[in-house]
Amino acid sequence: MWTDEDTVEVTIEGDRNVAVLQVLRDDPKLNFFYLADAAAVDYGPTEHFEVVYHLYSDRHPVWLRVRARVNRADPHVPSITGLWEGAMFHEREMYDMMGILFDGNRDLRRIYMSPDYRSFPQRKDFLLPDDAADSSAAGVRPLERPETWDLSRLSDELAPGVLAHVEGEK
Amino acid sequence: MTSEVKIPDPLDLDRDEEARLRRVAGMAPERAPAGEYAGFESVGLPERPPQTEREREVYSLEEGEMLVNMGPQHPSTHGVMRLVVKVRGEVVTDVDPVLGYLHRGIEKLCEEATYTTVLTYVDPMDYLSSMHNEHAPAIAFEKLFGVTAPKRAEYIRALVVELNRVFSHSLMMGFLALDMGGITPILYGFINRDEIVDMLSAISGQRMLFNFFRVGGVNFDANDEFFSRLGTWRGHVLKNVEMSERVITDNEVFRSRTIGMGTLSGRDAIALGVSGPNLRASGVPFDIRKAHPYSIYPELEFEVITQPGGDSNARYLQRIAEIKQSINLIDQIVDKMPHGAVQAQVPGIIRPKPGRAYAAVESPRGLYSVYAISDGGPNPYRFRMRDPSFVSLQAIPKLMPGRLIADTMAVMASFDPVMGGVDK
Amino acid sequence: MTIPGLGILKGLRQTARNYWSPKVTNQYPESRPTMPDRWRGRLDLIYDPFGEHKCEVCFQCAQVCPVEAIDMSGFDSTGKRIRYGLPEIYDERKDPNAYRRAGLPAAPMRNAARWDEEVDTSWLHGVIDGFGGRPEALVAIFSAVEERYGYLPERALREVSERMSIHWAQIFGAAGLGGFRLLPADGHLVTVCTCAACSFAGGGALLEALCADLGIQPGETTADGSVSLAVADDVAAGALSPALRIDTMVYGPLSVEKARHVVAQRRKAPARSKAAAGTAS
Amino acid sequence: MDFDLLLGVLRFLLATTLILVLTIPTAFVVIQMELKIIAGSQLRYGPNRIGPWGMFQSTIHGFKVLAKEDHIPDQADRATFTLAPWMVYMAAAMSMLVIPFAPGAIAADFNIGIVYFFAVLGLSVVGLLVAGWASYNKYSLLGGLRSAAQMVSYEIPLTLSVVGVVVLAGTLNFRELIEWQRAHGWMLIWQPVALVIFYIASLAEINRTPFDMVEADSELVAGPFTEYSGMRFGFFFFAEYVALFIMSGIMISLFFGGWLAPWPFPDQLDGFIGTVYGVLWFFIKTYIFIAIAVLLRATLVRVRVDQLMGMAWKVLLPLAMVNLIVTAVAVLVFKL
Repeated sequence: MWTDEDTVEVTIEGDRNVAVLQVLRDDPKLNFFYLADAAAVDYGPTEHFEVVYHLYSDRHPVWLRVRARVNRADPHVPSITGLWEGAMFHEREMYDMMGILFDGNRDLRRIYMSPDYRSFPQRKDFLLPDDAADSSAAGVRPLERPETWDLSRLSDELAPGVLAHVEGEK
Repeated sequence: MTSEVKIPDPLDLDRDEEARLRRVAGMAPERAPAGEYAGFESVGLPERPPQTEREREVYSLEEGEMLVNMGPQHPSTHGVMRLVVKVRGEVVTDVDPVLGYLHRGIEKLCEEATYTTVLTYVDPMDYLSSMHNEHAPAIAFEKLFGVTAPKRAEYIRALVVELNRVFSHSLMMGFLALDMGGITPILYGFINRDEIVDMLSAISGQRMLFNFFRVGGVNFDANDEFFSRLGTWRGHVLKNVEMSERVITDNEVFRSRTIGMGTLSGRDAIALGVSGPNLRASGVPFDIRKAHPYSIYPELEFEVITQPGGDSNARYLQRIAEIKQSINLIDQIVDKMPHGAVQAQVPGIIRPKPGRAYAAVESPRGLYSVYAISDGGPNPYRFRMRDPSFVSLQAIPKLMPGRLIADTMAVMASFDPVMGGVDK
Repeated sequence: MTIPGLGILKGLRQTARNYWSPKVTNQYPESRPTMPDRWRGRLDLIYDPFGEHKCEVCFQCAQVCPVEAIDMSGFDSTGKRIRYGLPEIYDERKDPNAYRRAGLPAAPMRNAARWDEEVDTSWLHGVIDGFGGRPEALVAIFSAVEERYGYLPERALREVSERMSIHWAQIFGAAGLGGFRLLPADGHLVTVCTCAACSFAGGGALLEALCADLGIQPGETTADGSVSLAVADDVAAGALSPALRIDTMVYGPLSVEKARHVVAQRRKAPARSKAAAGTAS
Repeated sequence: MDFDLLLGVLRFLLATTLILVLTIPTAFVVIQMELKIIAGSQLRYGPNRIGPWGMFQSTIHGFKVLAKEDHIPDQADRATFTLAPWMVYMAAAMSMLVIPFAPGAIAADFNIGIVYFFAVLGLSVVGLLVAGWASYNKYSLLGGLRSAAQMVSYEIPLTLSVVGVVVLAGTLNFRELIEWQRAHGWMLIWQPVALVIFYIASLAEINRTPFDMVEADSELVAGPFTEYSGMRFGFFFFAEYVALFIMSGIMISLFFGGWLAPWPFPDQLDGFIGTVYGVLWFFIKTYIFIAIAVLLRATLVRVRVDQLMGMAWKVLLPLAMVNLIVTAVAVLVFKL
């Protein structure tokens, strides 16, 4: 629980987010009926992820920020498209950018990157082939070097849990 | 039974096509490239991930249906938007928006830029309302850094933001008519826009990507050239808006094409996350300037306007009402503008204390909010932008089934998405 | 569909009235728009009264530019070249010829032509004037020089470019492409093409095979002086990759065995020695 | 040897070549008018660089289209692909034969002029269908079918409204129709409903703005003309504008008294001056209606396909029927 002049913040565990948001939305006293924003934050290559929901209620003059922790090894979070249909695009973007899997989301596929893109760009430890420019092979056009094609081969521990999902063997 | 239709991967098509042509021409089969491209074949292409439920639902065709691509390079004026429309004859049965054609990874870029440079990166996001794009990060960074902009700076900010809203809405009226075949209102919209853009370039120096806001204030003070242009513009703007209204608002053909088109009830709108004029057109009085006042809006008197209809026509009328409301707001702002400094004392590179800030702003397309996290360094640790048209695009697949193809354009234009913001 | 009533007529009245109202467009070339004085759209680098750029290459603008749109290079106060941008473009051209011209140590030329060969310029001027100094006669002039010296000496080419006032690079290009010998090789000159197309199509293998076969490296001559090997980036063979040129005859596309056979066969034929008259067979 | 038959054929040939030559400049003038009027109503100048006040802009358009390479898609059916534009253009040109420019100056004074006109107008529907089918492109086929459906469903109210006029005037010949109007006053007074129906149906017949679903950019790229380029597309392009000229011409001959001058001026003069006088008034009235059609294009939004069809069958057709019955009854009762 933390507050400043216009935001109240609550931190909860990842798998309880549907329950908490359900209460926040339906309880007439709280009445946080509008989901303003759902964002994902990566706290570092060894740290955890966080899915941050911002809610608005006409009864309380503050934004409510609900931070749900997600551990990095298997980034699974229940999807809240049940509560708000509008969260679908938010969750697709979080999956596409950070590689967080939302269980129960009917349409979890990439929204910005191409469907067969193998890695997750907004992670803190994302290695873009071009970044290999400062590696020994600088100068040679990195994108045409075939070994940079499959980014997972570059650093296998990049996204173990997720790539398994992508290759289909759950 | 729905047959599983495998969409041929374009890359395979080219390769087989070339092999066929070589066989037909009796030439030698394609030689394995030597030298640095040797490994190209061995890596092969990663195959597509398995289809999700929704994907299977959209891409499996019953008989009599076909997939039409309202492709990325589309004659309508919304930028690079691709709609895969499942059509049975003339009637649309399902729509699947495909995004990402204008994705520049602005959020990732901002993580390596200093706080001042971030304000230049966000301009091209929603290129029809650049002032709003800069307003939200400016407020968020001021919260993080703990500086407050002087009074006059806040007034100038509100002034340019409302001017930006006026020209964005007058453009929307033009786009809506253009998508349905009317070619005149778009030019009246651009007449109005060009005057305002000249005025904004008088104050900020740029015509479209203004780069005018700074953390803790504004870049320049409002000079008298800006006020003289504002005066002449204020003189005939209402006449201009009425002129373009007279051409299409009561036009029976226009009304028959928009009334009852894409009707979105208030409850669905909230569930889908639609915000701004599109939400208020469905009767929900939710305006961030009133619901969560920022900058100087508490000191201005204005009511939240809503329209009962919830269809394309209501969204169009809502835009007109908001133009008039913004003009009224501009009058109040100009009357109450105090004198004084325009920029607070802020070091060149600001290093805010570690913390989080959330700032929401009422942009012409809806709730545009920024969630910034700072870790004490010169660059923001995480810079998240919520674009209103990105979220309100989810309403299109809900509204379109059952309508005709010609209406997809009308409903799309009434939501007025700007792809720069959607694809970030 | 409602009967078209008042709305359409109101719209028509408005557009008709607009037809006669004053227009908005300003005719660009004739009437230029007046830009506000704070207009940042004009990039003009200011000159100081001595005509020099005021820019001292301090890279401030390049560093601050958010989209890295500015690259530049220049000299600092000690005369050293400094740059903000890609080395290939903005660094001193590390071109061996440039270094050789500046007298700096540079990598030896792959097939060095002989510099100091003296050339009888009076005979050369006679030949050039004989052809009236017309550029079309360039090939004839080259073949005359080649007959006299067995190859085209650098000094001769410079004299020709001086006399006919054709730029030196064009002369050198014409000579190279025309299939003339640019280096004093005695015996048959075998040139293997190493352009991108040829190397792509297996030119490298061809070169190794010939080197192994003749027992020499490019730029040398075999012990009995009958064949000398050279490498050129372009043997004017067009698309016949991989290509090979012996004296003036171009062969391609060649597999390794065919190349060996051709070289062996040409080797038997009499070489065009230095003093041999007559054009190539 | 039957001499006057030979003379008649010769006169017919002369008339057709004259008309064919006349259609090109009319197309240029109508295109120029459209460019200028739409520009004016959008508060801009429109073309003013080529020629004084940009007068040669449309002529240059014509020659530019002539210079473009007209490519035939390889799977297209070559014969019909080349035939289609010719058919559409001939429909427009041939129907010009019957237009009563002035008392002496009617190219072919058939006594069944009106029937001939609508018969030939139907030909352009066939042309569009053939164009849509021949260009082996899914969208142009759709466009072709849609335009055929639209034109067929609007031809019926068009002809029905004219039948009302013919019943009243008692003649199918344009010249006699105009004589009738000289005697009894313009048909506009007698048949206002037929005029409204005729105007709406004629706009739909030539795919002008409220009804230009044929090349609605948002869905079908350019309707049946997608695959055409160069002079073939030029034919379609000119045919549309010549058709606009013809429709206005026919409308004023049917309803606004062809070459008759309005009230203050003398109706008709005879001799050569009379012909010039008639032609002058004919062109003034025609170009007024062309200007109105162009203004409509500047103002109105496109009508949707189902509204388009609904209006034809549910509104215009019954209205035309009623009008016809009323006229018939009136003729019987008052023995006009």
